[in-house]
Amino acid sequence: MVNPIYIVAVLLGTAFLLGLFRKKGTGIIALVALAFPVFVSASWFFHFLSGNTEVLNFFTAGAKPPFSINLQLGIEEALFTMVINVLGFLGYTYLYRDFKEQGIKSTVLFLILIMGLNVLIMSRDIFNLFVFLEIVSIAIAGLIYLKRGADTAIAGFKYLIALGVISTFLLIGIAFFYLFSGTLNIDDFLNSNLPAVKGMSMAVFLILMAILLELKPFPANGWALDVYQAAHPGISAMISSGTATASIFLLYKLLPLSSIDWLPYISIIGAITFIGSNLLGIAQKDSNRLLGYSSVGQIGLMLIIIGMAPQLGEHFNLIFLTVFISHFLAKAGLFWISGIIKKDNIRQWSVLRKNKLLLFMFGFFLLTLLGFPPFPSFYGKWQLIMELAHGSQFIWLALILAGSFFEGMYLIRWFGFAMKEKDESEEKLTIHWEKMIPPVIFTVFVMGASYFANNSSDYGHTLNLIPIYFVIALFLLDFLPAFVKNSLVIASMIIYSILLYPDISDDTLRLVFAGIFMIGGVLTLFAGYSVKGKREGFFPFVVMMYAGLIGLIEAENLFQFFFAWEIMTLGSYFLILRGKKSIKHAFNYMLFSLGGAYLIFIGFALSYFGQDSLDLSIISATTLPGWTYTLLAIGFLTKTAAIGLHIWLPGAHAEAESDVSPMVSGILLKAGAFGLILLFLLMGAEQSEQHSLLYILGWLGAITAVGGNLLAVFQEDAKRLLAYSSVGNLGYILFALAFMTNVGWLTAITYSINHFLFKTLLFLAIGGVVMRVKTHNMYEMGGLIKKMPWSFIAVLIGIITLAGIPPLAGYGGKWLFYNAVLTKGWYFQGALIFFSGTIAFLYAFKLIYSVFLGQPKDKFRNVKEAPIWYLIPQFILMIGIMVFSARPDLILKPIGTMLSQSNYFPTDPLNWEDVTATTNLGYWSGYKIMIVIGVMFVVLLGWLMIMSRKAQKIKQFNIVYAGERPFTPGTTHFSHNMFSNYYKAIGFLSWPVATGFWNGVNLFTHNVADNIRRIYSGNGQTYIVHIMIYTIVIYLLMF
Amino acid sequence: MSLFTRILFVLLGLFITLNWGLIMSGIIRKIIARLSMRRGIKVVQPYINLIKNFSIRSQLTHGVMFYLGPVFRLSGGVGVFLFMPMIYGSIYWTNFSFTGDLILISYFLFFGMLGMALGAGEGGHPYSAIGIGRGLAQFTAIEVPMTLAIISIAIQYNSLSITEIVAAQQGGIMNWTMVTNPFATIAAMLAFLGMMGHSPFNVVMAPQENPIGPPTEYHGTFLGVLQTNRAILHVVEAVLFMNLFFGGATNWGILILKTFLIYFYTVFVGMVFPRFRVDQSIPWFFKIPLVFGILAIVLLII
Amino acid sequence: MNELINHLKERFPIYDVVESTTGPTFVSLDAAKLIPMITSLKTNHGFKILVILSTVDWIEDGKFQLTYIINNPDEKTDLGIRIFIDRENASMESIHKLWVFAATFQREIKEMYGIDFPGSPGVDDQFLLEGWDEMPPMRRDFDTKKYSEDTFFPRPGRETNDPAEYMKQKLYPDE
Amino acid sequence: MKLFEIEYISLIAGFILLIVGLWGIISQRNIIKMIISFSILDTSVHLLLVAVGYIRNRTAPIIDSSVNKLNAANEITDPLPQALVLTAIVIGVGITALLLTYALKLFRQNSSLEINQYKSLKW
Amino acid sequence: MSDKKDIHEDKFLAPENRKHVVIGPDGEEIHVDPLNDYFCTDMPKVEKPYKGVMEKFLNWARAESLWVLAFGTGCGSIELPPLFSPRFDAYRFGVAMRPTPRQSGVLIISGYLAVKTLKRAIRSYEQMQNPKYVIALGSCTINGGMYWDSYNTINRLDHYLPVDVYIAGCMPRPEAVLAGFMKLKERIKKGDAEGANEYVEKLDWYKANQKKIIKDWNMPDYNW
Repeated sequence: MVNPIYIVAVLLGTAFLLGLFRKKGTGIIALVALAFPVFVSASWFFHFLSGNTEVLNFFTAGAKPPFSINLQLGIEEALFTMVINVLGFLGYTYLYRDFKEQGIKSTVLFLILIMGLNVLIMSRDIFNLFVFLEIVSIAIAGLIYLKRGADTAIAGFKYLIALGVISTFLLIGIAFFYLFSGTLNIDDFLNSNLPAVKGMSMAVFLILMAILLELKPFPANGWALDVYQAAHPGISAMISSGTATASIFLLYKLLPLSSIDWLPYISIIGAITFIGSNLLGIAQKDSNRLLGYSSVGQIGLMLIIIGMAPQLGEHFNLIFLTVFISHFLAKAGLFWISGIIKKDNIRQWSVLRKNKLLLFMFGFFLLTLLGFPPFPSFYGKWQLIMELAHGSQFIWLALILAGSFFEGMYLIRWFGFAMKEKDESEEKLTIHWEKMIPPVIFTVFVMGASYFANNSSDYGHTLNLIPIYFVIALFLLDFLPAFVKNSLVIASMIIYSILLYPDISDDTLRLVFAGIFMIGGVLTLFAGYSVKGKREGFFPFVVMMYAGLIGLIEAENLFQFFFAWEIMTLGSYFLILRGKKSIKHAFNYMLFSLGGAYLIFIGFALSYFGQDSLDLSIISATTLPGWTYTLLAIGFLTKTAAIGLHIWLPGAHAEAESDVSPMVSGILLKAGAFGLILLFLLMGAEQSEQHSLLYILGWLGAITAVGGNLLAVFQEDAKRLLAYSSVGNLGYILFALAFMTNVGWLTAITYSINHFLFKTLLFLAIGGVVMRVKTHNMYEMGGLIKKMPWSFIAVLIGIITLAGIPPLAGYGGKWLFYNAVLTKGWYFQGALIFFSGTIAFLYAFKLIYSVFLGQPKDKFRNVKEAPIWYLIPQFILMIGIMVFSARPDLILKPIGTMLSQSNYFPTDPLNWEDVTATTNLGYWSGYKIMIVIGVMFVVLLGWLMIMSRKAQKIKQFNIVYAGERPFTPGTTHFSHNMFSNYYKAIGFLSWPVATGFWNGVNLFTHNVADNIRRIYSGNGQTYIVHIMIYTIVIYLLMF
Repeated sequence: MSLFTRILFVLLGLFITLNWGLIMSGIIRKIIARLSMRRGIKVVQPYINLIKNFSIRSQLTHGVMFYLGPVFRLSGGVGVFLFMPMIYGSIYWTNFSFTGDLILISYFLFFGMLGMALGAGEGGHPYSAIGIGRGLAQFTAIEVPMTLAIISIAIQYNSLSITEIVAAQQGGIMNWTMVTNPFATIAAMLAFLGMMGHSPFNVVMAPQENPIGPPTEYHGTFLGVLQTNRAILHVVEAVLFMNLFFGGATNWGILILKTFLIYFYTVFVGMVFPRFRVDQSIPWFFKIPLVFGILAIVLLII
Repeated sequence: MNELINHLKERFPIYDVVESTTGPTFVSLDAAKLIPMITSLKTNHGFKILVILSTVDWIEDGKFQLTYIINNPDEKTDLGIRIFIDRENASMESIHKLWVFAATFQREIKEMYGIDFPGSPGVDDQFLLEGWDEMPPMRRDFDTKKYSEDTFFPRPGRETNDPAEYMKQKLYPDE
Repeated sequence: MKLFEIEYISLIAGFILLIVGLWGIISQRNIIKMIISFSILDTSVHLLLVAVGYIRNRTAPIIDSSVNKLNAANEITDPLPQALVLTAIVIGVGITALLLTYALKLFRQNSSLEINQYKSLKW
Repeated sequence: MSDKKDIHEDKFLAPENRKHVVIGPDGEEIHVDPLNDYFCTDMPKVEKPYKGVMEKFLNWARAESLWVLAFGTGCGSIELPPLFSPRFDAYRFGVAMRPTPRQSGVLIISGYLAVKTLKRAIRSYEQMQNPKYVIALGSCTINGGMYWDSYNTINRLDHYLPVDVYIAGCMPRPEAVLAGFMKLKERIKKGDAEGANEYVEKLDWYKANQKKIIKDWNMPDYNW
């Protein structure tokens, strides 16, 4: 094993000797020199990892302290030096070209920087730390000027002045530390057990404060943000990942010096930093500065975790390391990408789309930062939140999630810009290959880290990662043509379903939802065959979404459930984002999903409070039922788009691609319903009655149904109409679930199946139409029945089901509803629900009439029927509707049996006599109704056919028009603002209150962020004042 | 009873219903004429009109849905008849009411509306669509007091089966829902006004401003089918209200008497009140009938 | 009214003032002076309303007479202005900028008399006569009887009687 | 009076200079003056360091003829702070030099040394 | 029957009837010929009546159920509303007003018919279904009446539409109109009122007459 001191020696030596070489070879030599420490630290790290625990202590000048400086290398030091050296090596590779232009000076500084960071981690001498801190600062201050310009110069100046003041604190602290302890060696001090004196704590305060200030806590961090913004992104990467890592480790190392308990304060500082800088990030437009804010925020999170270390116990390592490594890898990667594309405004990052790999890495790193599964920090955050809840640190939990939410807000928006904002730049993106290597390697590292995080997480082994691997495989196979990938995905989903079947075949409820998810998935994927070309970046996310959905079914513990939930959210977000005008809507979707997911997260955490297992059943045993259930319910309601939380849905569903809309509307929404079912099932009727939660949810469901349907009536956009209809239908499901009776649940499940069938059908049919006519506006269509008869039939069947008209399946839902309402006694809510049912009739008519009937438009004289691949799933769904209409007992009987045999809802079940369902109120025989109506219809049709067999076929303008003739089809088609009189009557109910409210919240957040960030006046002296005030405030807080 | 016998009786019942429907409308128009000092139409005029319409020699069609619209419409009317128990206490005149209950009927009413809407939509005439838009909009408001009344009855009799509801009302006028649950009756009868589409709720057809509304393009046989349906549906709807609120009927005579009175009530109101616009009629339904409907439920709950 | 006429006389070359106790006062004017005068009347004298714009065909003089009747709603007075234009290639300045609806009058006059009003909106559009391609029918040199007989299949055996004579014959055949 | 002992005097002087330096950094608008203030600040810390390390009645930690080698530990002051000061001075000089470089760059680019003028990076 | 080509070279062709090009959703050009694309260009056929008792019965029904298109062409239209007042009560004869030609069987030309109105009357007539009847009201429809020498009012309606019953007068009073209805009923019951078929049989002649005066034809030859 090479003694780590050689790291210092080699780097320093190279730095000095570089001047001797000719200019040409210096880069290579420096690279080799930088590779050496990687090798050394890595070899030590693996040495320790393989079981050696003996910490290596070594001394400069061969003497023991205090006469020499001792360095220490344990597993922690080895790990941190390793990551820093890797960063150094890759960072140098990245900056190779820039350094070459600058000559050896910068290279020297860089080598010194890496050396300094190494020593910072290993050294156990406080003054030595000071010295190397200064060396690092000087090196960075020099490197900042790598990018010439006034901005850079003033940033460097501010940086130096601020660090000068901070180092003054540190030095004074060291002086007094020495005065009171007589030693500068950490180990000596720790071993000496000196009595605590006030002066001593003051000295330690100054030292720790200086280190903390080095970590750029909010709000005393203006100087650092300026540097992030102005410096070369390659250097910013070093600052953000490298020095921050060293400083964090320094803090960790020096914390034991203090006699008083710093940990709570560090947590507080961390929390303020985390929330503050993430909040300010919301208002930020400059990409590098935004990364700076994010960087600072992540460090805040790490500080929180460090401060929480005692509560976290054995999990501290996992939590801290995952969060740390996510930040380390992702932030460096993002800065590097920023350096490649050279765009300041986050809106201009759309230029990323010119390079698929860059775009991929950008998304990858953002998700890593956000802590989505399966990225490492997901495991860390999960563990952190769970442990916090376990230790009843609820406020912290809320703070952390609030900060994460703010972070999500700007990162997702940024990603949206990159994916969808108009790319106005003309020039080609010039990419040097050596600049691509480091981010690529870090991407691989993230994957590796994810793997390790998964393995070392307590619950990671319970996860079923096969779908995730499949997603990765699809990413790698993205070069294949779309139909190959489509077949692959369909085949895999079928196989997976077959494999899954035995596991869930005994749980009918799960089986139904698995059926909806998987059958629906396969059917909607059929529509994808109509897309030509490669359809890059579609299939991985489809699989991701379905993996999440099926994960929900499979989940046995909270972790699996949440993992699946997040995966599903992520996949669907990307799918929605693919739509043409979806940038805003996808953002809204993700924001609400994120908020909802965090509420679910808290809910899970709260139910974990006071319990030992993570099994799903702990929800029922929660000690905080009110909070848990409310939070979980709101979380799931976000997904089902209950009124008030629905504003993301219409846009997201309407602007998605034609074959994505049925996925997200017909299928994905059921995830929320499934969550609610699971929740209600677990919490049980008695628990919830106490909190009148169900009662509120019932009303909420009814109001959602009315609101969603009413809003749908006034839409002109066909897909938006269907989307609002989904809101309404999910309201029914919520309402029915809230009954908590046998029939009520049957109703909910019937509705879930029905909604899946007809909404998927309608979205596919309308999607096919939209695909042909290239517009969403219904009033622009019209008379398409002659061009698209099959789509028309599909929509007809769909709306008959939707409106609940016998004999189709929708009626079953209505009948069950009446029985449930009457049994439960929620008459007025029930009346609201039925009112909304009639409203549904309005938009159903508007949909079918405006699109298919009325006057055909000139523009669409030549449109063809929707692609066959759209029609096939429609036929299957229609057959499904017919079968479910004629024989509802096939599905409802087993579910009813399950509901009544289990101990959930034993009373008042639905009785089946042959094919007739009866309750103590009424009866319903779908089979016989179907036959009666079918026979009658056929007879009457035949009669009329005979009566008017000679009818003359006439064309669109052969209508009576008071002796006149119509002018144009457009002005003869009565469609736009069709229900204006209805709007006059009760349109006030559809005023966009919720949208206004959320816009207000959004505006408020932005304004707050925008006003707070004005403390960063740009004046270097203000920043110094910040630092001093901050120090004084912390001092006053502590003493 | 064998299926064949049942079908036979169903067809017979349908025949009676159709004839009664035609005659009833003739009688009522005759009465109206006499009220306004006219001789008025012949009582058999509806028959003549029907024959005339079926005897029209030429037909036009705008497309498949134009064709299917009347079929849907008539299926709606006949279907409601099929699911309706006509005569209480008789196994012969219960039709196919064993397949579904009150809810089935109240939702099957939509079937015909849908057919009409689609057929008229296919016609391509803007007035048709305007009429349908108005009709549907008004219907949503009508449905609210109607639903409340149905819920109220279902609470009262603890059943959704029409046969059981009729059974509970037997034994004298004091047992009728009209007496035992007056508020539900008022709410439902006000809703019934809207359902029948007479003035003041006939803005759907409003000939003066919106030439006859949905059936603007229908003629000949198609119109004949629609008229047939109208005759059947008016009787069946009256039978529905009779069964729910007025004690049902134990023989055809009582059925004829009661349906006549119920139908006459709507026409009578229509003679007295002028026409509402849609944006007036909807708020109206949300005011008075809604209050009665809520009262009907609240009183039962208390 | 007299004041107004006097005032007008000072400013515009009006002639042929015909005053009436029952109807409007008529004045005649050169066609070229019409626009200034009518503008002045509208803006300064409260004649806010154009009542009618009508035409007379003086075929003997080879002139068209255009009559503008304007109304002062405050004083409840009317004023008629007559102008004469040549029958050949008859054309007059449009007043649609003063009264938008004057365009309708002018459109009708164009159709019926063939007097052009350049710039008047829609002046060439069909008004009452769809697909008319003959001489404008209200011109006195258009023989409407002949046109009718040529076009509309006159029913043979139709007699035309002087109503007075005819009724006298019918009622008092003895006289 | 203990207060007038040399170490206290230097200690107090150090603190006064510290305040002066900080005040200068905050209040002076001119970049050069800020750098000078920084130097003062730097010096103040050095003074503090030395004052902390001083032990009364002892001599400088230079082992030469005036100090008994065997008894050196009792005769000389603590050598460590002084060594630290040396290092600190070096670093201070380094930072000051870098600051001046930046000042020079700024002046060359914008012909101004007013810190108020450089506010393009903010928020 | 004139060639279609003539229609399109017609200088009176309305702008909305000119051939034009629209851009389809995929950017392709779509040529629209309104008169052929918007309107059915088929010609009507003679609908043969049944024979014997059946036709008699149907004719009785038709005669007893006369649905009149509410279409007033001239001053006579003011004489029609009183028909349905208690004093005259045309309902008792099975006469009723319908607002749409599709459902009407009787077209009353109520007075003078300007060329412009004739066009609308022809359209409405052609939109009615076979069997259909025309009652011409007032002298103007017979020989032009007081408008006999007008440049714009037709003189003989039977050159343009097959008239079943003329009712003379200027204007005829409602009693006369009722008498006219009686006359029409007689004709129908006798089986004489086959104006619809007559119109189809002599379509060329009718069309030639119509087109002679309607110079801006602007519609398909037969308005379904």
